[in-house]
Amino acid sequence: MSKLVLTRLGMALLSLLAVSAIIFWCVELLPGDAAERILGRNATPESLALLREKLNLNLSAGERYFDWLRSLLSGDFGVSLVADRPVLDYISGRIANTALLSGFALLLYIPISIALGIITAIYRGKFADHAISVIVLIFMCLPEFVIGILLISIFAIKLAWLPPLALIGQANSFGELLRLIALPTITIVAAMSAYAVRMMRESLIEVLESSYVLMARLKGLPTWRVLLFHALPNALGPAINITALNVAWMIGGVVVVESVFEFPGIGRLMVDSISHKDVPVILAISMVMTGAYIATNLIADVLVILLNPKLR
Amino acid sequence: MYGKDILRLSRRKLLASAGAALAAGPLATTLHVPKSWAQPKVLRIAAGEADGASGTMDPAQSTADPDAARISLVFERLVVLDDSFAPVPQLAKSWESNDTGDEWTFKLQEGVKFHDGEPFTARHVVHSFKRLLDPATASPGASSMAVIDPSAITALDDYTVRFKLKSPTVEFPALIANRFTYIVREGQPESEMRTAGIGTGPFKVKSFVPGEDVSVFVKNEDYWRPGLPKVDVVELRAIPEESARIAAIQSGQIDLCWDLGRAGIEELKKNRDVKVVSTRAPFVLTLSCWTDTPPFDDVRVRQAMKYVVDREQMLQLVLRGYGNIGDDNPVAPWVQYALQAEVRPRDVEKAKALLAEAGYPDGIDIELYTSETTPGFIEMATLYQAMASEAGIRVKLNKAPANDYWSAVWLKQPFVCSSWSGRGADEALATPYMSTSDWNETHWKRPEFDAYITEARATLDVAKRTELYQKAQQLLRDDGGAIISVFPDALGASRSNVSGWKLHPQQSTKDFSEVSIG
Amino acid sequence: MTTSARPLVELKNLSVDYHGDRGWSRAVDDVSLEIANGEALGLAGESGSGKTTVAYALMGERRGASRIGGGQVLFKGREIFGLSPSELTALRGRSIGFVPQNPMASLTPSMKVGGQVAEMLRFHQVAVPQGMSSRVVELLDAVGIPNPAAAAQRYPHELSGGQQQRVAIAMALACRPDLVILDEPTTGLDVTTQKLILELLAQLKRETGVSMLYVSHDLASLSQICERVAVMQKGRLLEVADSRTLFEKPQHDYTRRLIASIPRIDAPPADRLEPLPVNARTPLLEVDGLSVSYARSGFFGFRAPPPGSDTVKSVSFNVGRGETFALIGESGSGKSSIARAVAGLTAPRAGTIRFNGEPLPALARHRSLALRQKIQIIFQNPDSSLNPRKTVRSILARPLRMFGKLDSAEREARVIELLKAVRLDPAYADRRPHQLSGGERQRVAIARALAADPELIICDEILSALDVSVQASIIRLLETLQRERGLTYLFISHDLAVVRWFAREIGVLRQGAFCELGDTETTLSAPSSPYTIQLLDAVPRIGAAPVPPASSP
Amino acid sequence: MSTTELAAGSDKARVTRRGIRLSAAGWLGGAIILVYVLVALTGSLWAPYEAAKILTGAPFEGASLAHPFGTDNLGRDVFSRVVLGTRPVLTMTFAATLLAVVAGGLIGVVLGYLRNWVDEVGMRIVDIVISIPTLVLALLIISAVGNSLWLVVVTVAFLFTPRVARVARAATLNVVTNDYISAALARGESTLSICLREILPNITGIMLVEFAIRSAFAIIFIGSLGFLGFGAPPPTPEWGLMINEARANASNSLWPVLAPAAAMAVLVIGINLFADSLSRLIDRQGQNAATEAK
Repeated sequence: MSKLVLTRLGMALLSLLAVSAIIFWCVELLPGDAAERILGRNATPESLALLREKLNLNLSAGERYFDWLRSLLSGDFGVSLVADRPVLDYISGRIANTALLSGFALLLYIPISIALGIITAIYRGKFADHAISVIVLIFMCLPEFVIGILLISIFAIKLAWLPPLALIGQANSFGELLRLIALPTITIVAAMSAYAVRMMRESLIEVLESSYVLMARLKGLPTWRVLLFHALPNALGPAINITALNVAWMIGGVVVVESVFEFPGIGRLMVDSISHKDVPVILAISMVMTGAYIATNLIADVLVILLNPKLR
Repeated sequence: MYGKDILRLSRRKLLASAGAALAAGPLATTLHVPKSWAQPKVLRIAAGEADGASGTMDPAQSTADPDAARISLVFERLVVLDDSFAPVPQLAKSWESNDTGDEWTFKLQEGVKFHDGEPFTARHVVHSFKRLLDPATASPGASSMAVIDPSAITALDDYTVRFKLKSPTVEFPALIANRFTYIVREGQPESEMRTAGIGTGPFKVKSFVPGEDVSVFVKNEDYWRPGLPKVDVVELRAIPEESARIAAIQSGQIDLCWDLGRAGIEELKKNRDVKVVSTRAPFVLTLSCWTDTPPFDDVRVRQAMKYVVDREQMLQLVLRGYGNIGDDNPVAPWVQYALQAEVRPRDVEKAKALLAEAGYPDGIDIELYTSETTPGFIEMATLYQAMASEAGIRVKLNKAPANDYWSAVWLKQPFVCSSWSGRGADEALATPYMSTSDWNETHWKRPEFDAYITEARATLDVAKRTELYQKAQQLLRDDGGAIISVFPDALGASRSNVSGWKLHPQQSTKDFSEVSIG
Repeated sequence: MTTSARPLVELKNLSVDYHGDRGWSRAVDDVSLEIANGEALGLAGESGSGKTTVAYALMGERRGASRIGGGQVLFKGREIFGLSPSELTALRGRSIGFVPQNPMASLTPSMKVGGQVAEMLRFHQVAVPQGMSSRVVELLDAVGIPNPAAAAQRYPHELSGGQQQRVAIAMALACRPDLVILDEPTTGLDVTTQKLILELLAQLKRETGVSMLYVSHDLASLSQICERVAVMQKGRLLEVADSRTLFEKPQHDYTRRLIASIPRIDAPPADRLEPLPVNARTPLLEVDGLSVSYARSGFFGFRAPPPGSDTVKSVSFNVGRGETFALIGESGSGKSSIARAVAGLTAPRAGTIRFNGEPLPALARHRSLALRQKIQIIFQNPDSSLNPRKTVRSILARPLRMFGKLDSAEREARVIELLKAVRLDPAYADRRPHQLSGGERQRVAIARALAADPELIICDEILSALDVSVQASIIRLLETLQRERGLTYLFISHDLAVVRWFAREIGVLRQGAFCELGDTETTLSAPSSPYTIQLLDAVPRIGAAPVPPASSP
Repeated sequence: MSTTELAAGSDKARVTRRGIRLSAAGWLGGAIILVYVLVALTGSLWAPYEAAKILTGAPFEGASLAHPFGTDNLGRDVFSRVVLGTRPVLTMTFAATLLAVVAGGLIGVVLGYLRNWVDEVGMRIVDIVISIPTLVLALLIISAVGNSLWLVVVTVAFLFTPRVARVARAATLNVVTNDYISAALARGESTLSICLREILPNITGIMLVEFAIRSAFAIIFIGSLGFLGFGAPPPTPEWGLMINEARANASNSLWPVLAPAAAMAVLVIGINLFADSLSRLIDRQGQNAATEAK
């Protein structure tokens, strides 16, 4: 087991390095540079030259990349070109927010997708299965921004039960914070759990038709015992992998949800940084996102191995 | 300033209202919630333009709209403009000039203190203007103050300041009432200028971190104007997405916002708890073409392009009626020195005739750049494309990305959508159209136009000055490369429990000192 | 036969229908049977005969989409299918034990072995004075598992096939049931392990007096345990008789043919062809010093695999032209590696192979067209030996086009001729593999080998996945083809009884080396190595004295 | 079911050519897809107004006979824009997915067949590309190379290829371990003929299902790009873009948001239904082979 973790960590470092190179190369392709983007309309030739000097944008791309890499190794993520603040300090607030939103979404997503998966598997073919499958199918096919817009216009504007925007800067108490991020969380959970429910259902059905579950029934064990101790542990494997993929998407892909709800997360910050060509911030966020993806995959694989002694 | 620990929910409060589960988790202590739960009156305001990480409190570097809002809460100027752009006293009690108009002396208010207790005196005014004109500051506002001789700004005594100008400028008090000329505190280190915000204004900076999504300001207890401000805390944030801003004001998540597009107005009007606020503003939406580039180099083509415009339809469809008709003249009809003329009617046949005369019998093919960077651009360009096609002017639309429109497209393409915030007649004419201006967006170089402007600036007699400005406008209207069809009103909205707030036609000027809530 | 008040199990005119793709079809048709207390009844039949459906019916279990077409199933006088779910759960495991066919797939992978036995006791409220864990250890010990305490803590995949089956038996007997149903308990196991399991079952029957229903397609092993045997074909019960009379005087000709096709070590099969005269042996295939390793060649394929990892340890033998050489060994003995090396599918680590005196390049793609044409290979699993997307015609045409210079008309004729040669109706040419039975598919594989008009055919365990009767017909076919075309066979198998009368030369492999090599007749009548003796002894003999029934309870 | 070999040839095994029998849902899915393809091909002929025609009615008109989906902020007919939008959406989606499935398929088959160091290195590269969040990478590439229709297609194809390659490799590994491949090797067949003749026919089923699932993702992904303003350039009536433009006026009339959203959802549902029954059919064919043999 530990050998697996070690090789995976080695791989992770390699991936992070490769990703940083790819992202840096892509950013280099962007037209114009940060100085132009910051000064924008009021840019005059002299002020542009001055700012470029300050942000040492005059170095060649290669030099800038290795500068960044050297400082990264010493733990310094560099300074944001636009906000003129250390990158880590600048984005850590945003990371906390995205972690918060993702955390809540996960807390809801795991029980819901497993429970619905079990119900549809046990009652497969019956009404419950069809009803849930149809709803799941609809949510699976609606892009997140449509779900978001619909939720806002129904629950926030017409019914005014929940605030439309996740302006968590305003939350004074924890309860208020929950209300503020309720709608984005529901949007994410709806978009993610659709696929997970189907996967959970498929793998549980496969296990329920296996010989060892038949054997467990023929041993005269009660149904709950067969389901919880014989079927479920062996059906969770694929569901965990899908959850890992979903979590990875959530961290990188909630850009859309964040922009619909004005949620100050790293997704939106990434889009703004791309438009301002704020290279250090773009690279830092990419590292965080890719790191999170690799971490969730590692955790998922470890969980799968723990669940299935055969792989241990 | 809540630097590192992003969220400081006091443990007691958090545990009291939260489930124990999350409180224990590390997530809880990093929640993004600044400590502002005081019961006092909190005014939550929302700007429309994106407040990216390039935000600043330094008046000399003020470019984005949220910067202007922050600065007007914290700083003050010698002179401000009223609705018709006439100068009104603020930190300067009174002013007078010598007979030739190239030397001005200002008398300052007494008993005014900066937020850190420092008394407000003339040396701060001298420092502010010298700093603004100093090339090292590289302030975008320096060029508009070029007429001041930086070495000749002297403090006669604690409360009197005299300016010497390079050339006589009758309108000097109005000239120094723009977004860059706020009075900063002398002796403050340059490094702090971006975030410290020590001014004489009604509010003090509580927390402002460029890039964080909300900045907080608290009441300046010993503000020199008695009884003001009327609220204790102001929270400023930017909500660039228009539908989000409309949803926020509808649901009461914010108390007041401006820069509203026309989309959500009907909805807001129907909502009992929301007050729609609008005010006439000489804000210019224009289609500008380079008068030195074919096919725009022929005046008849330019006039044809002006005749195809149905200005009433532009007003209804682009601004849904919230605005005023423009007549290819940047000076709005109700502004001082404006040319009063009969609006150019739509005449497709005349446009076709002009085009044929200019050698384009079967019309011309041109490309118009537009973007979402300013509300109304896309709709105006799309409408113009439809209108112009009837006269054989085939317009291809090119939508450039919003984020770098002003650096990558404006001043770099022959025919673009452009906009200018509300200005007095002199600045509205000089900045975009004088041949010496950095921002001459139509490449229009007419010596007689420059002459009219410089002579008008030096003419004391009001009637003579008005006549000169009007001649300049007449020339620009007939020969210029600007197709100005509408002046959008400044539009905002506030919750019904907010009073004492009105929009200022000079978009960058905002006054929250008299606003009260609840 | 002991008599008691009422038989333990009574099946009255039981019929079971099964819902396949084309609606309902009858899987079990009007079967009536009885099992007396303490009696072991054998239920024999080929795959698809409905024997397993009957076994599950006894447990009140309807596999998949099936329904009771009629009749009753009585256990101690109570109608099984009339029971409420809770009664059925109480009955299963408590009164009726069940031993599955494939132990590996029937033990829950995520739960420890001890736990799976313990839950039987816990959920059936069996009094366990000496404590659960020690009772479990006792049970595992009773079924002959070495150091049972350690085994209890292990997971199913950490035990051998035989041990897993012993655990299943321990579970079935944990609650001292009245009846144990065994569904082909020894099918998936090695011959030697099979013998040990049968001995265990016999011993447990003696000690506990439990009555048994032993379902199997292997009449020989059935006869060793059961007093009476019932034979089923296509859902119908043909005849029931005590095992001795069944073998001596089978009533039904289907039973007779079934018994005849069982390979016997002690007597040649009835319709065996006259063995070929032994003339001067000219070796066709010569293998010497052959070593094959399982380790993958190192990273980037440069480093040679370490010698320690050999599955075949420097083996030498040769095969005479027109003869059959049999390679015998249990799983893991390296027999398949030798076959693949000769066929050119895996490169040997050391040693040389000569064909017709000519050295053979290691990999097939380096061999000349002639060599590739002269050596053909047939594989074990009929499911995966034919490309499911192709018709039989295109499968046979491919080698014809590669090795022969025939135009399409000639090729068509050749395909018809090949199908006839393997006793298949030419109309099969248009069918796809999933429309053929296991036996038919193996025949197409043989036809494919013949298409190249080879000299040597390597048969890699081609019979083990087929029914006994099908095996017999394939052997006959190979013998006739050998005589007609002078073919040479390298025949790999684990079943001594099959090879005994078919191969002239035999080599017994154990862990990659020969422990016996020579003429079949002399080797098997006077085996020199103890391993061969053990193998010979493990082959079930028909008609051996059944285990006497225990005294009535 | 199976026959005893003694009576060879008397077996009446089913010879009937079994047509492709999709479930009801499968047919429904297929029908939906067909309708969209027809609309994409013929849309421009019968759409009531051109996509860019303004003031076909007053802005924000509700649904009416003249405007089944009402009008947007510039008075453009939403129904025509949705209809005319079908072509760019379908072309972009199917082009991107086809490119990804062909490229990914090839890579997957080669890696699956070789199973040597090339395979290991290849899979590492695939894992690395997958670990980069897709939307972020898409935003970067598109803002770098521009968002013309075909650049968006190539970008989306590039992002989907590694995921398809992984599926193709897994399918190939399943096939390559079969004996009919060993038989082909023993015959000395060339690598190319093994790939084309033996491997490809057996994984086309799985690749078809993968194509369907990928295209469902592609529609949502391209929609999201459009929504963020990085998709096809205006005034292309692409649905994601339409939703973004209409979003600001959502409070005035929901039609300009709901119509394209519904169009997108129904298409994706159709594809998913079709993909599900297709994959079930393929599994069943696979299982048939297994059950018949016992």
